[in-house]
Amino acid sequence: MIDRDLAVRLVVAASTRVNDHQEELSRLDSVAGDGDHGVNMATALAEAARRAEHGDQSTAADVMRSAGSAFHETVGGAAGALFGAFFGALAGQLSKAAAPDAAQLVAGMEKGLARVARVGKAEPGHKTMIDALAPAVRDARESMDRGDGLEAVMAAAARAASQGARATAGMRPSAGRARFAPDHSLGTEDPGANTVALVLESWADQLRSEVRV
Amino acid sequence: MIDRDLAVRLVVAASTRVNDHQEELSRLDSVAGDGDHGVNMATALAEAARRAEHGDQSTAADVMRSAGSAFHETVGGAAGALFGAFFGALAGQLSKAAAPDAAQLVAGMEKGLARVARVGKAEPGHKTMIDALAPAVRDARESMDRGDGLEAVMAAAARAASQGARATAGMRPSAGRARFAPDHSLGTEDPGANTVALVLESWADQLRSEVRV
Amino acid sequence: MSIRTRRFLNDPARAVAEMLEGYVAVHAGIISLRDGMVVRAVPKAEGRVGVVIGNGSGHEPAMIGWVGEGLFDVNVAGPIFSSPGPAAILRGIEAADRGGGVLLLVSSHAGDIMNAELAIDEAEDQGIDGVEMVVLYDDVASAPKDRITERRGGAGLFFVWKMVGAAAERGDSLEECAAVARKVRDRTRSLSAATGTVAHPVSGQPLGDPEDTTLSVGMGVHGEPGDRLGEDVGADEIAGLMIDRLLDDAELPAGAQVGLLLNNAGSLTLMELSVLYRGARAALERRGIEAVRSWMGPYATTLDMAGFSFAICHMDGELLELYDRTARGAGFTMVGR
Amino acid sequence: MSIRTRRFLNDPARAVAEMLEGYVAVHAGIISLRDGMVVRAVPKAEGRVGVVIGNGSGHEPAMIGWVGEGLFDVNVAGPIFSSPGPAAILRGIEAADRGGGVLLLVSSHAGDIMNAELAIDEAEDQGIDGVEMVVLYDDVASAPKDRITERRGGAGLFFVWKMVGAAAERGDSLEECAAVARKVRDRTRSLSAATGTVAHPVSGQPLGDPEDTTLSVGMGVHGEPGDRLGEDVGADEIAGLMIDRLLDDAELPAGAQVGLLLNNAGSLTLMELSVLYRGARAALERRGIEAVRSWMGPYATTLDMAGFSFAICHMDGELLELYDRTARGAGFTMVGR
Ligand SMILES: Nc1ncnc2c1ncn2[C@@H]1O[C@H](COP(=O)(O)OP(=O)(O)O)[C@@H](O)[C@H]1O
Ligand SMILES: Nc1ncnc2c1ncn2[C@@H]1O[C@H](COP(=O)(O)OP(=O)(O)O)[C@@H](O)[C@H]1O
Ligand SMILES: [Mg+2]
Ligand SMILES: [Mg+2]
Ligand SMILES: [Mg+2]
Ligand SMILES: [Mg+2]
Repeated sequence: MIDRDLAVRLVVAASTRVNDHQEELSRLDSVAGDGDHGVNMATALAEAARRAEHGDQSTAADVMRSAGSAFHETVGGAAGALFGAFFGALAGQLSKAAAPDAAQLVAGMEKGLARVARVGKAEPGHKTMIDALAPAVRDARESMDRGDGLEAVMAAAARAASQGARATAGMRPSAGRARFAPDHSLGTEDPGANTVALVLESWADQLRSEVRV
Repeated sequence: MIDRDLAVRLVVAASTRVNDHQEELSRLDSVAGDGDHGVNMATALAEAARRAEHGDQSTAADVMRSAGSAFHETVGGAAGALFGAFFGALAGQLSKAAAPDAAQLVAGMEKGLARVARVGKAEPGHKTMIDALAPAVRDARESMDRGDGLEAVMAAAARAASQGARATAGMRPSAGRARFAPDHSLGTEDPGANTVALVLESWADQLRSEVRV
Repeated sequence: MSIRTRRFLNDPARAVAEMLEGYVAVHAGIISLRDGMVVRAVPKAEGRVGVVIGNGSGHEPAMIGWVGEGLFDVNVAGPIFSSPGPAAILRGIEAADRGGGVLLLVSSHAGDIMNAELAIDEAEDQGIDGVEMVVLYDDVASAPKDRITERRGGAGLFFVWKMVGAAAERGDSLEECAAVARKVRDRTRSLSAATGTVAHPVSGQPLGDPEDTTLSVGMGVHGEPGDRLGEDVGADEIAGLMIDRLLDDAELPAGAQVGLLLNNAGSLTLMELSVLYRGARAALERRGIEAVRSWMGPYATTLDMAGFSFAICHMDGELLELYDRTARGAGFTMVGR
Repeated sequence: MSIRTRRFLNDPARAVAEMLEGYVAVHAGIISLRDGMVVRAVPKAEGRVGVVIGNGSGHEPAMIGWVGEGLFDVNVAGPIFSSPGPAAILRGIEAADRGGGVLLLVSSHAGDIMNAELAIDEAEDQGIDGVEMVVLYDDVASAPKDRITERRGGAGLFFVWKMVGAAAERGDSLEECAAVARKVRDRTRSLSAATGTVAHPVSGQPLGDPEDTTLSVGMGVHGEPGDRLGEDVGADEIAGLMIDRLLDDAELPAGAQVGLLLNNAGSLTLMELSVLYRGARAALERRGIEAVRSWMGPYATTLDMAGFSFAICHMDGELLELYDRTARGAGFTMVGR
C-alpha cells in the first residue's frame, strides 16, 4: 500500500536522485535547449521534498498533489508544466482509494501520461519525456496485469523508461525548443526523458530497499 | 638642401615605414593603452603622404605643415595632437630659409620637441615619445655642431631615437594613458617613442639612399 | 572566443528575485513589486482592459521594463528562460483585473503556452472569467509560412506590446484589444542573427557550443541554433539578406510603410547596431519600402548574447495611431505625437 | 574566456562614419549630421550658451546620444577611443555658437585636453572669442585626492552633462554654465569595475591581456587597467566596497543626498546591473546616505566591456532643480518634473 509516509519517501528519493544528476541533465539540455533542465527539475523536486517532509499532507494523494504544485509554483517552463500535470493526475488517481496500491499507481501513471500528452501536444517519437513515460506506463500495466506487486511493477516501469530515454538519442525532435534545430541534437538524449527515467528508477530502488529491510 | 620634392619623399618614406610596423605599434599600445597607436599613426601618415603627393605645396615647409594638419584632422588622440604639433613646428623653421638645410632641420626638431613638451606637459623619463625625441634632437645638434651634413645628422638622430625608444622598456610611465598602471607596462617599450624612431630611421635611410644614388 | 561565465551576482538562484528588487527601486515612480510581480505604480483607470504577460527572465528590459502607462499592467517574470508556472500567471491575471477583462499575451514557446493554458483552466475552475489569451509569433526562421502558427515569438512582439498597450489604455474592449494583438501579429515578421552564445547564469551551462563563433541567422531568444553564414560577410550584406527574407515572407508590395525594429540581443555595441541599421534602411529602399517608424536598442535580450534581430511591422493608419501614443515604462518610453 | 573580435561592421575604418549615419537616421527628429558632427535637429534659442564636446568614439550612447534639448548642441565624435583633432573641435565650437558664447567640455584624458587646447589656441588666432573650456574628472581610482586635478574623466560626467545642459538651455550665462560644470564636477565621484577586456575594432588588438578575466576595480574608459579583486566576491560585496570608496573620497556626511548612477560599460546584463544597484542602495543606507535620484543603464560604454561604474553626485537644491529639467537626446531622455 502506498501510504502518506511512503509517498514522502518516494518524493525525497526522486529529489535526491535528480539532484545528483542535475549537471548531466542541464548539459543535455544545453545541446539544443537552454541548458536549465537539471536546475529546473532539481529545484522543483527539492521544493516538493521540502513540502512533503515539513507539510501537513495526510494522504499519499496529498503528497503527490503538493509535489505537482511545487513544479507549477517554482519552475514553470515546459517541463515544469508537464511534470506538474503528471503529479497532479497521479494524485487524482491515488485519492480514489483509501489504501492506494499498484492499481491506483498504474492508473495514475496512465492519467499522467495522457495529461502530459494533452498539455504538451507531443507524440511518441517526438524526442520528449513522453518517449520515456509511454513505454514505462505500458510495461507497468503489463507487469500489473501479470499479477506483479508494487515493487516489480515499478521495476518494470523504470527499466522501460531508462530504455526509452536511451532511445531518444537517435530521434529528431519535433516538439520543445530542440525542434528548431532537428539535426543539432541527433546523438544526444532528451533531458526530460532522462528525468522520467531517474524518477522512476529512484522509486523502484526505494521500493526494493523497503521490501528487503 | 631640403627642397619640396625631398620633403615629399621623406613624408612618403615615413608613411611606408610606419605602415609596415603598425601592428607592432598597436600591440605595444595594447599593453597599457588602448591598442590603436599603430592604426593612428599609419592613418595620419598615409593621409600626409597622399596630400604631399597630390597636393600643390610649393615648399618643403608647406609639405611639412600639411603633414601636421593631416595628424590634427585625421586622428586626434594624444599622439595626433603631439605629432601634429611637431610637424607644425618643423614647418615653421623650414620656412625661415629659402633653401633650408641641416641647420633649419635641427632647429625645427628642437622647436618641435619644445612644442611637444609644452602641449603634452611630459618630461624625459615619463615613458613617452619625448624619450626618443629628446636624445634624437640632442645628438642631431651635436652632429651638426661637429660639421656633419644632412645625412650624417639624420643618421645620428635616428640612432639616438632608436636607443631612446629601447630604453623606455625600463621606465614607469607618468604621462599618457599608461600612467594609470605604472607597473603594467614595465618591460614594454612606449609606442609613441617607437614611432619617433621609425620616422627618423626612415628619414636617415631615405637620405642615405639619395646620396648613394 | 568563448563566453563569459563570471557574472556580477550574489547567489545565482536568487538572481531573478534580486533583479526585480533592484529594478523597481531604480524606477520607483513607474513600477512596484507586488507578490513577486512587477505592477504599475499608478494603476490604469477602472473598467479598462488589463494586459498581462508571463515570461522567462534573461530577456530584460523585456518584459519588466514594459509595465507602465500605455503598456502592460502586470508582468510575471519566471525563472531564467522559463515561463512562470500556472499559479503565478493566475495571480498576474488577478492583479491585472481592472474590471474590463484581462488579456493574457503569450509568446509562442512550448513552456509559455502550456503554463498559460493551465493558468486559464485554473481561472475557469475558480470562476474567474473575462480572460482572453492570444498566442504571438513572428520569427520567420522557426517554421515555414504554411505552418505559420508553429512559429515562435521573437523581437517583433515589440509592435504587438506597444499597440495592444495603447489600445487597452485608451479604453478599447477586450475583444478589440485581442483583435489588435492578432492583427499586429499577422503583420509582423522578425529574424535574428548572432555570433557565439551565452552561459545560463544558474547552471553555468552554455547554450550550444561555446567554441562555435560562426555567424548564425535565425536563432531563437533562448539560444536555439540557426543557420550558419560565412565568416567574412559584412554588416550591409547581413542586413540586406535579413531584410530581404522578411520582406519575401511578408509579401509586402513596393510602397508599403513599415515600422522597423533593430533589437540588441545583449552585447552588441551601438556602433554595430547603427551600422546594421544603415544597411537595413538601404535594403528597404532597394525594395521600395519606407520605414516610417524606427526603434533601435536592447529590447528583448538573451542575456549578453552578441546578436541582434530585425523586425518589420506592416503599418496602416490604425496601427500608426496606436504606435504613436504615449507609453511610459521603465525600459521603453514614447512621448505621444 | 577571451574576447569577441568578430564584429558586425563593414570596413572597420569607416565604422565611426557609418555609425553616425545610422544613428542619426534612427533619431531623425532629434539630431542630424552636419560636416561629420552630430547637431541638434532643432537648434537652441538664439543668444543662449552653446555646449559642445569632442570625444573618442566607442563610448556610445555617450556622447552622440546626448545632443538635444537640455543637453549638448554639438558632439564632435573622433575615431575610436581618440579625441578628434583641433580642426574638428574648432568646427564644433563654430557650429555650437548661438551668440551667447560656447562652453567646451573636456573629459580629462591626455589626448582630449591637448586637442582641445590646440583648438582653443586656433580659435583665438582666428579672432573667435567667448569660448570657455572646463576640464572634467571624477574617477577616484586614477589619482589620489591630493592630486585631484590629475584624475581622469569617468561615468560621473553624466551629472555634469545633464546639469550644464539644463543651465544652458534655461539661459544661464557662459560664466554661470562654466561654474555649474565646475561645481558638479567637484561634487561627483566615480569608480569602475570590469572583468575581461575588449578588442579595438580597427586594429583588432585587445586592450590589455585577453586571457585575464580577473575582476578589476578602477579601470579606465579605454580599458586602462585597475586593481584586482578575488574571484569569489559577490555583487553585494563589490557594490559595497565601491560605494564605500566613493563616500570616503567625497567625505559626505550622513544624511547627505546623492544622485546615484550605475553605468553599464557595455555587455553587462540588466539582471546583473539591477542586482548591483540593489547592493549599492544597501551600502548607501548603511552610511546614512539617501539616493534621491537614480539612473541605471548604458551611458558611457567601452564597446562591449563586461563592466560597470558607479558614480555619486552630492546634490543640493540648485543641482536637483537642474537635474530634474527636461532633456531630450537620442540616448537619454528625462521628462521634466
Ligand atoms: N511539448 C512537449 N511535450 C512533451 N515534453 C516536452 C515538450 N516540450 C518540452 N518537453 C520536455 O521538456 C524538456 C525540457 O525541459 P526544461 O529544459 O526544463 O524546460 P524549457 O524547455 O522550458 O527550458 C524536454 O527535454 C522535453 O522532454
Ligand atoms: N602627455 C604626453 N606627452 C608626450 N607624449 C605622450 C603624452 N601622452 C601620450 N603620449 C604619447 O602618445 C602615445 C600614444 O599615442 P596614441 O595611442 O596614438 O594616442 P592615445 O593615447 O590617445 O590612444 C604614447 O605612447 C606616448 O608616446
Ligand atoms: Mg530547458
Ligand atoms: Mg592609444
Ligand atoms: Mg528553460
Ligand atoms: Mg586612442
